[in-house]
Amino acid sequence: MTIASPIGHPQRLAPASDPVLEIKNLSVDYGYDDDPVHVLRQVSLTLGRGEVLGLAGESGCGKSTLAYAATRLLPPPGLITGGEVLFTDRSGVKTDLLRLNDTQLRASRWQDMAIVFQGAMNSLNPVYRIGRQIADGIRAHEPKTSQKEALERAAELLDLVGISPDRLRSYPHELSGGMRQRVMIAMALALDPQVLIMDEPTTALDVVMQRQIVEQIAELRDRLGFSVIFITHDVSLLIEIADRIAIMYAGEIVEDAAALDVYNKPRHPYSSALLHSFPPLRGPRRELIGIPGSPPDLSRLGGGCPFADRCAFAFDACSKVNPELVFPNVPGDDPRRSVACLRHDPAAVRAVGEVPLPVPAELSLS
Amino acid sequence: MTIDTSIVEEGQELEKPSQAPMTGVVAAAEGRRRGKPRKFLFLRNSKAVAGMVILGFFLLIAIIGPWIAPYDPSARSDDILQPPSWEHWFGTTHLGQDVFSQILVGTRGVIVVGFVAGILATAIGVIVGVTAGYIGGLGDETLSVLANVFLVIPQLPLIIIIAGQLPTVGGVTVAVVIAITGWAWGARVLRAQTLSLRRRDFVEAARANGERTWRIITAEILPNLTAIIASGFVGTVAFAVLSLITLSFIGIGNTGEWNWGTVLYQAQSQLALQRGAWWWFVPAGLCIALLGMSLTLINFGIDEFVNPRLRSTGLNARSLRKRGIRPRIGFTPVVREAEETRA
Amino acid sequence: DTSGGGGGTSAKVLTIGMPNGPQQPNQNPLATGSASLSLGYAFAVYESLMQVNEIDPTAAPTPWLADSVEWNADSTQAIITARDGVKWSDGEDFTAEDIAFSIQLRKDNPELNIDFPDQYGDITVDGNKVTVNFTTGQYVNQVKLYKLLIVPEHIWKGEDAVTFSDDDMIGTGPFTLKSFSAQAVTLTPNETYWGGKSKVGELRYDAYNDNAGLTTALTTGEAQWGWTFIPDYESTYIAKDPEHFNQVAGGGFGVDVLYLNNETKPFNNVAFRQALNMVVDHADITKTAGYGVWPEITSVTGLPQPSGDAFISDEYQGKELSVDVDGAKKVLTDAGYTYDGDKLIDPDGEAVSFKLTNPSGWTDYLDALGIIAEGAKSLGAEATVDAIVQDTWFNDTIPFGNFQASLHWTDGGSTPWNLYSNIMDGASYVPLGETANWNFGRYNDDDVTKALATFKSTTDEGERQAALDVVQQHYVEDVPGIVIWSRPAVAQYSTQNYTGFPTSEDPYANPQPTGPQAALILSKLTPSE
Amino acid sequence: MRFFLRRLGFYLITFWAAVTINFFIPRIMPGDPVSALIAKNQGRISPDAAEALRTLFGLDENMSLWDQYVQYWNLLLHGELGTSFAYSAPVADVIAGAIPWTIGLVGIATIISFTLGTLIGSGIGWRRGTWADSLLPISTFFSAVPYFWLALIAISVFSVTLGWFPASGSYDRSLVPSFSWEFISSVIYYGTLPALTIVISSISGWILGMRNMMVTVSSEDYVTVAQAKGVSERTALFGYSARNAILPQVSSFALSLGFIVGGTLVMEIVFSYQGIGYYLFTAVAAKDYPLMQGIFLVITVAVLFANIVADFIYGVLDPRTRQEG
Amino acid sequence: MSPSPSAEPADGDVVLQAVDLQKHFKLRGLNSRDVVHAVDGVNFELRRGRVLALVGESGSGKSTIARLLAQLMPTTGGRILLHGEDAAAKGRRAFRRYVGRVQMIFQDPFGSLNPVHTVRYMLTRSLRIHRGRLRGAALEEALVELLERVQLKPAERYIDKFPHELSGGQRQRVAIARALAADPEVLLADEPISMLDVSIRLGILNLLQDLRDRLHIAILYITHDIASARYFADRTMVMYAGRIVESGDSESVTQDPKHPYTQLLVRSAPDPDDLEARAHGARGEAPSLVKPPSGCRFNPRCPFATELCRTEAPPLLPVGDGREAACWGYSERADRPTLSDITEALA
Ligand SMILES: Nc1ncnc2c1ncn2[C@@H]1O[C@H](COP(=O)(O)OP(=O)(O)OP(=O)(O)O)[C@@H](O)[C@H]1O
Ligand SMILES: Nc1ncnc2c1ncn2[C@@H]1O[C@H](COP(=O)(O)OP(=O)(O)OP(=O)(O)O)[C@@H](O)[C@H]1O
Ligand SMILES: [Mg+2]
Ligand SMILES: [Mg+2]
Repeated sequence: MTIASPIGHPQRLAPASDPVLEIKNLSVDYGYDDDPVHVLRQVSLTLGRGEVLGLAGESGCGKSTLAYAATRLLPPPGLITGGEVLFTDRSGVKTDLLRLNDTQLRASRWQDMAIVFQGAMNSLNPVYRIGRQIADGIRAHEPKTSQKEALERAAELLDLVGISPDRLRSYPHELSGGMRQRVMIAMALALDPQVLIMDEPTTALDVVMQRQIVEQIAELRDRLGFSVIFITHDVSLLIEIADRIAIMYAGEIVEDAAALDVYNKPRHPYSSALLHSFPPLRGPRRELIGIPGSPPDLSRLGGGCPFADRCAFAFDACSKVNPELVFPNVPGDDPRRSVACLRHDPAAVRAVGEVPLPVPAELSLS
Repeated sequence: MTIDTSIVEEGQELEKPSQAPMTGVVAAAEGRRRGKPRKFLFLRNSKAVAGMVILGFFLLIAIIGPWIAPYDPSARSDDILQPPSWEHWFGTTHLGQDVFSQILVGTRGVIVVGFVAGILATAIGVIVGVTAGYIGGLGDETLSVLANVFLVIPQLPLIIIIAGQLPTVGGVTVAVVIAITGWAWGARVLRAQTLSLRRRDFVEAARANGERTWRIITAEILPNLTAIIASGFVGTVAFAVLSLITLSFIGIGNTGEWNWGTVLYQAQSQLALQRGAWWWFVPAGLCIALLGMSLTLINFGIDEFVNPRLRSTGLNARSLRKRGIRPRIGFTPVVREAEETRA
Repeated sequence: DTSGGGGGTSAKVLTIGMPNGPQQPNQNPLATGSASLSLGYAFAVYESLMQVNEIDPTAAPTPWLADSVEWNADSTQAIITARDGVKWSDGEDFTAEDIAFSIQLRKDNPELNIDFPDQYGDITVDGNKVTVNFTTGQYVNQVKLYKLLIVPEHIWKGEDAVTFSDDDMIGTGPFTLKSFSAQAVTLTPNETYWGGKSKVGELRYDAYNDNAGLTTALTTGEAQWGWTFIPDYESTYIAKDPEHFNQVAGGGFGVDVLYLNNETKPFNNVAFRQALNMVVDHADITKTAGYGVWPEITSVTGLPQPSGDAFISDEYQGKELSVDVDGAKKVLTDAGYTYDGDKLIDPDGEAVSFKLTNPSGWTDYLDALGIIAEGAKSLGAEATVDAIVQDTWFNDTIPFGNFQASLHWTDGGSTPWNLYSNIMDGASYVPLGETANWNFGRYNDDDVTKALATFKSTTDEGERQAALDVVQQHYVEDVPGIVIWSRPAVAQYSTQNYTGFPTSEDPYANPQPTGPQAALILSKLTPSE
Repeated sequence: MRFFLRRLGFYLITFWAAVTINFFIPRIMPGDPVSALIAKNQGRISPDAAEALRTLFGLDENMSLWDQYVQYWNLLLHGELGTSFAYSAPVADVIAGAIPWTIGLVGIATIISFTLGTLIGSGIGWRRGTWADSLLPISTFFSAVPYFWLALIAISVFSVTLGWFPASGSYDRSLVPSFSWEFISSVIYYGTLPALTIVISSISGWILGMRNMMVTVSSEDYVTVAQAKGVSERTALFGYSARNAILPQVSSFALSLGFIVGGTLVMEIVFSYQGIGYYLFTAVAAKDYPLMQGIFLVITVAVLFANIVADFIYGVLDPRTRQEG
Repeated sequence: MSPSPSAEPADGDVVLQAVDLQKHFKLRGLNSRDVVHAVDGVNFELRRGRVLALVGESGSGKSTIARLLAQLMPTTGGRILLHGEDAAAKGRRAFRRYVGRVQMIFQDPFGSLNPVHTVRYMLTRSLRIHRGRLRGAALEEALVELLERVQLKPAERYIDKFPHELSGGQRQRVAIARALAADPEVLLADEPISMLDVSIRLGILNLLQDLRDRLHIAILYITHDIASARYFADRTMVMYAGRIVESGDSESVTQDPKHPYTQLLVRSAPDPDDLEARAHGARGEAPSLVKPPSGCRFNPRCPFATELCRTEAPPLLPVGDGREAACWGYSERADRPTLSDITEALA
């Protein structure tokens, strides 16, 4: 697989071993009028089979939008203006989710790809018992299943996430936040999907509960072998649980690499700064820098790198060209990682008539 | 009537979807995020604008109506029961009175009653609602039961009964009666909103900073209720107009002052319907409907202003369809028109 | 005496509409407000002693349940002879006892005696004769006795006549009750009716909620007989089916009069009253405000014609009302009024202005007031129409004299006595601020009072006319009030199913279905081809 | 349970308030009803009768207001509403004759209107940005039209001009009320136009309310989750969106009943429909206090009852209300 | 006990003290005897120029403590001492004096600034309340000074803005500026950074740190992020279900937690540097505060709990240098539970 290979850039990125979901050049606008906000601009992302892919970034950078757009669940006035979302099923057949009609899409949902939303609180229909809500999903895809069978399955699923099956007859408001989140996970697993998208599934929970849920997911993945896209702005959590992390900034992916690589050897100034924004709980107190300024307004992006204003390593070219994802300009890096920074892309800098600067030491740790 | 839905009963403070606790300025901020200027955002709402234009028109008529009326509305002429013509735009009555002039002159009565009732009812509603919401406890319980009682008791029959018994029934009397019976809705909504505002951090912050109670209510809470107060006001005006006209139509509170209800009453008692004099009752009815519609539209505007989810998708259905966009929940449209714009 | 008998009874229904709203199942023909009186079917089931032609009060009454009624000289005793061969619809015989019983009911229950002030003395029966004594002379009230409905003693005895709901309606009349519902009451012919079985196969009394509802029903032919004020009836009603639809006006002495408050400004000045009288455009009022339904008053005496023709004093025979602004102004200036520009200034130096007060919603009255106000304006007086709450008008304005000018009706009756007495009888005079029963304008003239008393009690024709002359003279010269139009009984009917109704050519009875005359009219109806 | 107890308490209070308002209406008005009655009958009522009337209405001057109040309650609780002046019949009978018609007409029309309006509103709210949106301005217009005016127009078009429907009445007058098909079909025929009028002028409120709720609810996560689950469009629409959006509709249904009843009363007058509205109107015009009071009480109780029903339905529909404190 | 005006108070002096603080909320409704035991028997001191962190999971009563200290609600037991004097403010004047010394910052900068007022209005109000009628140039100067103190420079750019025109971090700075207008001795910061983006959290913490150092304000820092407590606070207190379970200097509390709950907390927080030391298999949730568990409130979730823990509530026991933990494991009692490593105990 090629990731948006820029003209004149020689490096090729190695394909993911066995992709289950490939998002290619996905663009999303908000607003149907003449002046839409381009929230996602040609975002590409690949999820390998069985992989946990973390998606991190500041609030408003488009993480949820990406998740919703990939499943075509973006509410109005969201509009997908381009790209592909290729899903590879177990037998290797690829389908572009963006080209399915409603019936096909409906059939594919939950079977192939399930999603757990940001607020579990609001993800459950307040007026139905949770058993029924799980059964609904099952019966929508297996109409032959009787309600009773579906409820039995639901009971098993609850058991799977560690909730006593007699909770089937509870209403959502009778459950605690953690339980609700588990119910959502159980529901997502009902049809044994291959991809699970989780949008901040633990943000509203305490650390202890968060730990419990995260462990549950990890364990289930080991058992069932699905892939996960895990969205959060808690980078340290991602480093723990994700195999690979994609860092988003202002509607674009700025860095995509193995989890520990991101943590130990960030290549993008934003990743680096982000990692230096939270204090460590244990170990030596390290120096914290933080990021000056605040994220840009997506409706007022200029032509250059959106991070340029806040970047310690910005130079003239950064205001002229928006960098694309390229293989980092650091010798010995994992060939599967990519970064969108002009410091790593001398070709693009030259293309606008500027002189490339070398990769600073902070961004070339090894 | 637009019924705000969210607040069912004081006992249940459930997470209700509609209770987007947004206030004018926050909503404006919502607009700004989209890169629009903040000021006059309300006026960017086409519904609100349409409503304001119609209402403005009637307000203008209310002011200048008696001067621009071509005839004395009570003056008889020999053109008896004439259909609309150049001399009499809306035709004439059984006495040869000019219906157009009657409507023009009658606008003032309608508007005055509507606004007086609206202002009074809103004032009562604000006082009761905000007090109840802010003080809480027993006082709150008492006031909200009072409001609820007034809500459940059928208003129009009560208004008819009270107005029917009064020795003199001028427009202002009717307005007062309407206000006395019609404040409860606003009070209820305001109470709920105050209750939620009271728990907001900025109110707590003002308290923690040592602000006086009256200042907290007037400077911190009330400005955040503007949209709701406005919408309550507009709703009450609409209700008052309807009530006044109903009263006039059944011959109560109809003391020779011209208003649209009086015109309808005359038309009905002179059997305009049976005599085929459609011009006699159609214009007044249309005016009522238009005025009511303008008020409803303004309220829509306020609703959409406060609750951005209600805002329209920005384009009308036809142009969306032309672009192949079918806005739906759960099936995001895919339109590849922008495909080539970026390299 | 009737044209009953012979001919077949048609199966068609005669529908009678009344605008009185849905009814409660109360058939009591004596208690005001009962369904049978409200819709009027009491008059098809129960009958009165004599038929009086209200259109022509001078005509002799037609015997009905009474063969005859004889009065003593000072009208304090009536001897009633009961008709023979009449049966109640349950088969019982009708006797003089029933008459006595029915009158006794009125005497015992003042509530039932609202039309005929309680002046009954002893009531005795002797064979088929009933003697009714009165405490005062009843010359002007004779007709009221004739109109009393007679109910069967054997049914009513022991019942509380006021609250009795009389579900079976046993009467002597041409019809019996078939079914009752709040909206409609059906009657079928009385097989054993003494006048012969009616040719009208079925009567249905329909209750409409209001005039508009009834008018619609009349114009669509859904209701075939009724009475209501139909504005512009020619085009609204008759034009819809000119062949069958008719509107007839009866006669009588009922009028509407503009009461002028004789004790307050500006009407305490007789000159101003006279002047106003001279500028009231009766023709316009009749045509515009009354749509020509209420006949115009032309005689200066205020008497409606033709019923009043016989009573107009010689002096005023042929004298007609006309608008004379200049003449009126002259009357005013002669009396010391002056003009400031167009403005009329009274002798005290104040500008003349007054209010014409009536309940809002009484549109014909208000329209008439508007026209009168225009007349006043032509004199330079500032006149405004003040529409007030009906209740205030009833409770406060009218009885206490809290008005300057206001329209009100007068009682009918078979002589002009009620008309004049109601307007100007000193016997009804009470000071301003006290409750007046009539004479709301507080006119008080001893001559008039005496003359009216004489007219009421004397039996001498000449003396009576002489008294009336006095009254008329004062009416014309003092203008205690202004009669604006006569208000005769008006009815609409369709000859679609039945003919034989009173017409303007043959006004044999008050044409309305709600009155004792209904039995008479029903007896004359025959199915149309 | 607590919820229902609270509501019950509230209803009792409201009932008490309605009765008390009722008690005071004739008493706070200038003049007393008996004098009004006497004045209107000009000398036909004897002073004795007047005294009797005063006692009947508890207007006895020798009685303290409190005693009158107690007596009023006493009478009420025994189902005694007094005697109507205008109809000289027990108020209870008058009302009993009228109320089935009003409930039949207004009740059925309102339920139809609510059901239809809610359905249409769901559709419009669900399908935003389609042609259905153009229904909104029309709805706004009709929601602003007074009932009685629409009734006038309906009569003028459908009865007078086209002659399709009768202009007045509740059933064919030639029929005797019975449970025959003929009678019932006549009632339906006569009720069609009034019912249509009520439906048309009240439906917009439901459409608009439901539409707004649908729009709001549709953007809730659980609806998106339903779509993500791939449930059928019908399930997502009715089971998830409308099912939640209807909750506020139900509570506003109860609340707006008073409003609707008020509007339809006047409409009854226009249609000469023999319901409670007509009686209220005549009672007011005739200052028939007992009838007026009785009708107002009955309307209030009916609205209260409808509220209880709506509350109950709400409780059934929304499990959260059943939550223990 | 009030500080003598001559002697400049030194850092570390106790400014505000909570003694046996207790707050029980009455539940509305029929069973009005039920109460929420939101805060029970809490003791601590806030010292001049020092930051005390209060850490605990959601619903453990942290905000309630802050509100009690700000006197936004009455206590149901215990006392609040300001410079050793009972601070229960009676009357408006006393209350104003008190809030002039004890100011509060709220969690949600979106919520704590009234959207209808400009920055200028909010700061002016605060200045007027606490510093009397400032006008004209003096007012302007004070405003600029306040904004610069919270590093909103140049002040003119921010002074006439509405809250929604500011970013989250800027908003929180305005909120802090408003509190500083009173020249407080104590700042109660209720989760001041939890609603902010990761990238700007640090800026606020650094600002607070700066205030502590320059203005010698005593700060109560409430958070559920124990790592930030370590970074910012001098001392840390851990709360569980309305009670303090552990306190001590931040470094040792985070590096060597004593109470099983603190251990669980520390072991549960994600920490990329130490992927192994994670607590696995923890179960259970925070207890109901209406009917809290008898004895130690943590006992239902505690792997070491014994009968003693279920029956008697442990007092805070000294567990080292200036450290305390409310766990029977550190007592001398014979029936005390035996503690071991929580990670192993749970696994
Ligand atoms: N309906 C909308 N109209 C316009 N812009 C929108 C709309 N919804 C979201 N946005 C914008 O899209 C951008 C991306 O939003 P998104 O919800 O995807 O962010 P996120 O990364 O998930 O943030 P968070 O961490 O807060 O969940 C934001 O800048 C937001 O302001
Ligand atoms: N006004 C109140 N009435 C009743 N209970 C309350 C009230 N305020 C708080 N509580 C309860 O007191 C307990 C402590 O609440 P508090 O807000 O102090 O927790 P917190 O630790 O600040 O939680 P968070 O981290 O979520 O802010 C909670 O169980 C809460 O439900
Ligand atoms: Mg998100
Ligand atoms: Mg808190």
